[in-house]
Amino acid sequence: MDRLNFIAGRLVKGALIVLAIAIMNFFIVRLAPGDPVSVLAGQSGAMDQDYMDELRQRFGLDQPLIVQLWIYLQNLFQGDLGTSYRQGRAVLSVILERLPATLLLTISAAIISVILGVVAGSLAARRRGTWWDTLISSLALLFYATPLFWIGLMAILLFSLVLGWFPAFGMVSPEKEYTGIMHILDVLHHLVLPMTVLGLFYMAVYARLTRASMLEVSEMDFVRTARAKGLPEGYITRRHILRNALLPVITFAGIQAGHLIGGTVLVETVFGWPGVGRLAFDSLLQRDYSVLLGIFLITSIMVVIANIITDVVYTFVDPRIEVKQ
Amino acid sequence: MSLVTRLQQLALVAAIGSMSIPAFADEPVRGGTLRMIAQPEPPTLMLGLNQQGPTQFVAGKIYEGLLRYDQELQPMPGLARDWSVSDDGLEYTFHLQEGVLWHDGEPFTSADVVFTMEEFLSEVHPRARGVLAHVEEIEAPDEHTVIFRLKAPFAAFIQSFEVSSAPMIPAHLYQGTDFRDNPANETPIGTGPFKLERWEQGSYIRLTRNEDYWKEGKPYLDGILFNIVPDAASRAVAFETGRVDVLRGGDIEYFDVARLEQMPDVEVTTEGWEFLSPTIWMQFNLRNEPLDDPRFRQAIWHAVNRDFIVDSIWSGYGKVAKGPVNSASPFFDDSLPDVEYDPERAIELLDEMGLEPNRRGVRATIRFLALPYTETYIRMGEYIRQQLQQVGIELDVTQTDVGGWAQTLGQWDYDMTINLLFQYGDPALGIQRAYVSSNLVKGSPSANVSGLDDPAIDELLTRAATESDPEERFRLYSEFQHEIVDNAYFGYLIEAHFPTVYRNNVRNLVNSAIGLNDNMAEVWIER
Amino acid sequence: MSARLETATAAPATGAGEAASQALLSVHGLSIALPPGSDRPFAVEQSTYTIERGSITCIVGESGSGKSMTANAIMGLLPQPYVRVAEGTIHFDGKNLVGLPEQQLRSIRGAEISMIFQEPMSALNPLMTVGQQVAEVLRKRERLPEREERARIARLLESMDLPDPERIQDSYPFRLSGGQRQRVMIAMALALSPRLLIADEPTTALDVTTQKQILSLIREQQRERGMGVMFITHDFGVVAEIADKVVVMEKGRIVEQGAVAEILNHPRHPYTRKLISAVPTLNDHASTTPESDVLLEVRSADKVFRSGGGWFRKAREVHALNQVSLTLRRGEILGLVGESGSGKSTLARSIIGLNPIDSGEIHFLGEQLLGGGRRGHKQRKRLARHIQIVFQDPYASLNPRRKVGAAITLGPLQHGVPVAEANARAKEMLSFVGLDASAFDRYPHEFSGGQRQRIGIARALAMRPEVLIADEAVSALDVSVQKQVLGLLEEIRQRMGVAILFVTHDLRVAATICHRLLVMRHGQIVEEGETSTLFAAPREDYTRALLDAVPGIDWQKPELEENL
Amino acid sequence: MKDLIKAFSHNKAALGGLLFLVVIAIAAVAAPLIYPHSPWQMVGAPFQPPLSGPHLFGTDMLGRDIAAGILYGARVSFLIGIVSTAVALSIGITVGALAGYLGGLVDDALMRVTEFFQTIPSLIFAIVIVAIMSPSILSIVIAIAIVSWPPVARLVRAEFMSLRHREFVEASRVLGVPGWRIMAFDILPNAMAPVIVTASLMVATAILMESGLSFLGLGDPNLISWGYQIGAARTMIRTAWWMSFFPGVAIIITVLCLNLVGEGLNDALNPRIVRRRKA
Repeated sequence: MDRLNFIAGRLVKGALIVLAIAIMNFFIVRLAPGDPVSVLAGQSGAMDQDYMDELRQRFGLDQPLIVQLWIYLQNLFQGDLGTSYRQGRAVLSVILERLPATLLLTISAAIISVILGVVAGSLAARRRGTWWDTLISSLALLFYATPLFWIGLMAILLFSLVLGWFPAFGMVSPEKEYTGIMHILDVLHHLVLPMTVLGLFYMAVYARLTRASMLEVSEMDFVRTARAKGLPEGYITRRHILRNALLPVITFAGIQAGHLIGGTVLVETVFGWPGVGRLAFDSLLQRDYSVLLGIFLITSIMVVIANIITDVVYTFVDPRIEVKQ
Repeated sequence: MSLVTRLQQLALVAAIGSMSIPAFADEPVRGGTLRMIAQPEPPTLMLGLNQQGPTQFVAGKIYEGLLRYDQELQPMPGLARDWSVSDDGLEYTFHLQEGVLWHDGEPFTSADVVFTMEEFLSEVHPRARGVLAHVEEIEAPDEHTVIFRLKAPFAAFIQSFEVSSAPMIPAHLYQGTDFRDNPANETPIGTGPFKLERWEQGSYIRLTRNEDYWKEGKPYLDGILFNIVPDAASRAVAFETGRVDVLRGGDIEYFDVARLEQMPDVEVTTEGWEFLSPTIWMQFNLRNEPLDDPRFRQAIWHAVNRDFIVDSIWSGYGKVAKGPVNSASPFFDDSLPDVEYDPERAIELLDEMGLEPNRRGVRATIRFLALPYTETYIRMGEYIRQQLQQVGIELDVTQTDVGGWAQTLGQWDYDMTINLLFQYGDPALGIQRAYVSSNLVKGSPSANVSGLDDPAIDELLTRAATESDPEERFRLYSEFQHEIVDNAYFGYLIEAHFPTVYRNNVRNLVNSAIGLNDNMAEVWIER
Repeated sequence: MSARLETATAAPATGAGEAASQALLSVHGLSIALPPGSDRPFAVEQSTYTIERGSITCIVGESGSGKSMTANAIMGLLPQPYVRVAEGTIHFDGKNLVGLPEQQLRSIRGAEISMIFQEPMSALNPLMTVGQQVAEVLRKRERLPEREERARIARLLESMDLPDPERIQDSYPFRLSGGQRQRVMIAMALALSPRLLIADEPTTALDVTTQKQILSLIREQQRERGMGVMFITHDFGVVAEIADKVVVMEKGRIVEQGAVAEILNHPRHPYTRKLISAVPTLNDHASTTPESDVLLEVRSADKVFRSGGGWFRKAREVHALNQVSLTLRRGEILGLVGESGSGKSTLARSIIGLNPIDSGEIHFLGEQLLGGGRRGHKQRKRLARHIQIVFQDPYASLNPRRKVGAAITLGPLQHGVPVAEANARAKEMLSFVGLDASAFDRYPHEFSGGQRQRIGIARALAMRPEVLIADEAVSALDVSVQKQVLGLLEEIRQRMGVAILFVTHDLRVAATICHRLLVMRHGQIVEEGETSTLFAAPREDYTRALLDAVPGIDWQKPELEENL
Repeated sequence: MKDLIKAFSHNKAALGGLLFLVVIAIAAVAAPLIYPHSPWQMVGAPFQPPLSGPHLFGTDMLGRDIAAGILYGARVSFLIGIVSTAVALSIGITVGALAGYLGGLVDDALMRVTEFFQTIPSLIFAIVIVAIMSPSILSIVIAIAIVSWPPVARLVRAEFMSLRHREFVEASRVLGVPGWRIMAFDILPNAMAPVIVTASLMVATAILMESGLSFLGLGDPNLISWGYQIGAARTMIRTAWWMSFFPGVAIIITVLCLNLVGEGLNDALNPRIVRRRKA
């Protein structure tokens, strides 16, 4: 019951944040110079003033901003994110077509980065001061300082161009017309590089965090208690230290969700991954407001959901949370 | 190595050699998928609603126009079997092909043409609207005949039926609907040799052969695959690794072309851009000081080494532009003076104007709106800035995205920019709009944004557009070109010769003035 | 030196229970080295002592005397590699624990030698249930079927006087009170019936009544199991309560050891004598009488704290003050005593304006204090001159980035005193509280805890207040320092005529200095009276329980001349 | 302070990082002396590989010196990193201080705003801001500051909340010191240690973010920067790997050094470790 209350509270809060984001994004994007009509005009060779006015009217751009906002919110509640000026299709379907690719990329990157990061970090903490620790800490420090896009380029150079192990771009090999299991393998083959590149940075983050957190926890009183009980060191690490040390990692994973999704803009651009991140950048260049608004909203919702999930996971890991709340 | 195997090898070599004898191989064969790159991803494939480059490229295989144009820009049959123009130049009669079916099986008739021109394009197609303004009425005496009556003679009219200028739209799907919200937009229905099979957003577009295509035995290809690869380096890789067969101009960096050309069995052509004939030019805002002074504009012109731009930035895929009309156009006047790269002359001109260098050596600062299309244009902007700095003109660069660029230009909020102008087959269609004072409207980047307001030029262009005698037209346009260049109203940089890189087993790739944008019914792959 | 210790070791232990026999644990010449750069090279130096079966040995000393270090050394829990045993032996059961492989040490820890710690709040893993944490110990020896294991844990918890062992077994530590957690700790420590229990200040963080219960639990278990217990404490009251044998440490060295009666009643070493003489007794009541005019009056104060709460949850309420009234007269020291959570600090903070009361009135010299609001704020600022406070923690009560002089002059400057005068006043106050004038330009971290507390007092006094609130002002100090500060407070009262509201949980301390006492419990004042009358004849059960719980209450401190 | 310097200088990695940063900073400041010409100037043949001629890191497609670009780019990176961090710190400290000190409704409101800004995917947000204001050094600084202040606010709030009830703060309140003075002189100086650590890491993050924006073509077009160099070289990765390689290494080294310095500061300022050293 407590947990249900907790989740309900988080959902309401999340919904409010999403609403606030919807409103703010609307205004921010509307403040941008260059309305979609002038972009269309720029690309279509020739266009007269009447025609442009007609288009503005059609898109509702002639209405006062507040009216546009109201209409936008109303539509939003009906699940209508508007129409893409550029593609002439419903924004929701434009985004939904791209969303699976982004989810595949981000979730897989998140999973490998958390798992490998925690494993590496706890290894470094347990073998503190050994060459394991030095190696892991140095690598983590290095990846932590490396720009995603650069390492992406270098990965393409090395693994695609020089070694030819992985494809340099895209999510599928359309010319092969694979189906079934071959299709899945093909996607995985394409996934390896972008996932690793996106995951590396966060892997470094989690490794550092886990290491620091474990060292901190290992100095806590209850660990001393566990030692005084004469429990084996490995057992203490697993049962007492690691579990407590994971609490900040979980919190951080929730916070990182937003960054991870932001990182897809760079990674998807470098690897030509057909996801939302690339769509966001393309839409921005094209001033396709409604798509951009939609992406903002959807990525924010993703972050909110990720935060709720981490909060809920937290309640399972930490029995105190419901009471403290 | 035994003698036998050596002999076998020799025989093999001989066999291969004989196979590549053109006469042997030029017999078209059916089958195969042509793999290309659509870049950037087209927003839609409904060509009637969108005529951006990638849309033309992909949808040009789905839709067709009444006419096609050869590389001398002469009309060829398209959906119109033949055509005639009345002597007074006011009546155009088109006879349509028979037995043409839309991709959904409905027959294509003159009613479709009338609907397309009268209702559809005149509402949604910005360029066609301008052309159709010359039309008095459209008539369809029978299912396969369409007659256009013009208000006044308009020589360029016959150049206006290319597929992107006037794609034929199925009346049975669009008549009486809201064109932009029509669900059929998602599944384009044309008469072309290829149908849309699958569009995986962000990944690829696959077209498949139209088995009911009206031209017997065509197309040769089973299908066309357009990969969507947003990154130029990756596009080069895709070609190198054999994932695509063809690269269009702009797909890759120009200096990469030479490298790819070195690969075996790869060829490069710059043909197929005759209809568009892009000219890259510096647009000045003539309203603003000091750009309102022709000496200043001439100084800019002299300060920029256009040979360097052609050679280094475009890797030779272009040539120095002499004036507003592209040298590929029959109206190009070769007698235009050559403006030399002469920084000293530029400095003289600036001195003459009384623009003295300040402590940092700057004589004047102007706002430069960089064109953000591709790396090449950005680099060109960087180069020009550097060149102008050496004569004391400082460029304050605004780098924005395409949207911001279009907006700023449309609002005349700039001093200088680089732009790309397509000729669209005839100066009256492609060039006129940017020069005439009647098009001095705010808000559209493709209008006359520079503020050029010269009655002489207005007069010349208007007369040339309605004149039907080609020689007289040439004379008028020639005068126009001289007038523009003499006043240095604009700075013409280069004519782009976009290279198409392809494997030489792809045959008959370019066979009209719109090159790769054409329907590719005749393209085949040698095996 | 070592010769004298040898003889001391030979002194027989007068254990209750089993007769003294051979040593269970014998520490010989143990030195523990600190890392370079520490304030001294050795945490423990050349210490030699034994712990016998069936008796409780108290290691007693002030903070920093190294008493916890030796416990950790025995357990093999020194924070290596920073701190290590430099020399000496620790024989347990004939085996030298120093240098024993970790594997073997581990099998001894928790099974043969167990340990409990000071902070019951942090000594249990917050993410595991009590049952799981006890089971860990049991499983060291044998893996029982689950049901049997649960039953055993329940029996164990029950024998520690924990209520409802089935429920507690499945609870997480944060659900338990401090005393309950300490019982769980003891249960874990005793689960495998160790022969030696090391208790490191196990009751310091607890209230007196809880402390008493835990002490008797340890005593009881020790008798029942015939264990040896090494009990580390700083409190001679506790020593008197529980010890059979005492080892006194000062700065890492053992200065004296022997049977409890011997040490407590006839201390020989000057350090021991100093410590014992500093222990306040329940009989040292303030003798002077205060004047009669009322300075401060609190009438029916109420305060409720709400915490948590949200859209889906009711806020929890704590009635911190419930109809509290008091009067404070000029020159009086009024003691406010009670256990943690009784509301005594809340009351003090309400008077000083740190948290306004919900209802009721506070009058200062006839003027009603307004509490919050704009006007209240202004009034507060004006009255700040008259009512000042001394805080508990000498380390937290001074801004580490502000020089001592600046800290003392801050208040007067704020109230318009000219700089020169404020400086003069600060220096005067420094000398009054017994600090050198050079302290003016130094930072707080250069001073010891007792000195800092003096600075805090100087800061308060620089305002020339009429009422001084001392909120647990001596609780964090070592006993010898405590005595000095108490003396200072009494001196202030006498020389300045300041009235002091003295908040404390320590009845001995309250007895030393207060004229009158208010006993608080659950936000209410349960009893009020002159200190001597109240101690002699408490009317309320709660007061009686509190008095009963004072450790070592039966111990009659020897009269020692104060030659230190 | 002396303790801090001493503690810091014990950390060799941090000291090395600091030295390197100083070297980079000096090189950046001295860039016009080392390369008197503009980094945009074509000084040689295009596509010269590193060490092949007078150009240490080779030239780019227009014959511009990569090394000159890196040195001038360092100025941009440092400028943006430091200024945007300063802006973010001032927003974050103000918000965090008010929320942490005042508590209650103010805290609630400010924390909702902070959470709100934390929820938005930061890079996308920054891209939008820069694009809207059109790329310039100002818009980039603003964008980076806007997306990076929330963690500072949270940190400062937490510090303020814990310090607000510290006895020395209450002592000042009891002495009648006004709230703003307490915040500025009692709490803030004691809350600065973790803020300084965070700040050094924020400079690193800001440099990374600037490079990301420039890479996407959203850098200030008048200034050469590392991200721009990589972005511009992206299409040439096959023909001229050095064009993107060296600027990338420059970013890594700088960010790495900043992180090392941050860690060194953290170790030096962290009471836990200080305590261990003293114990």
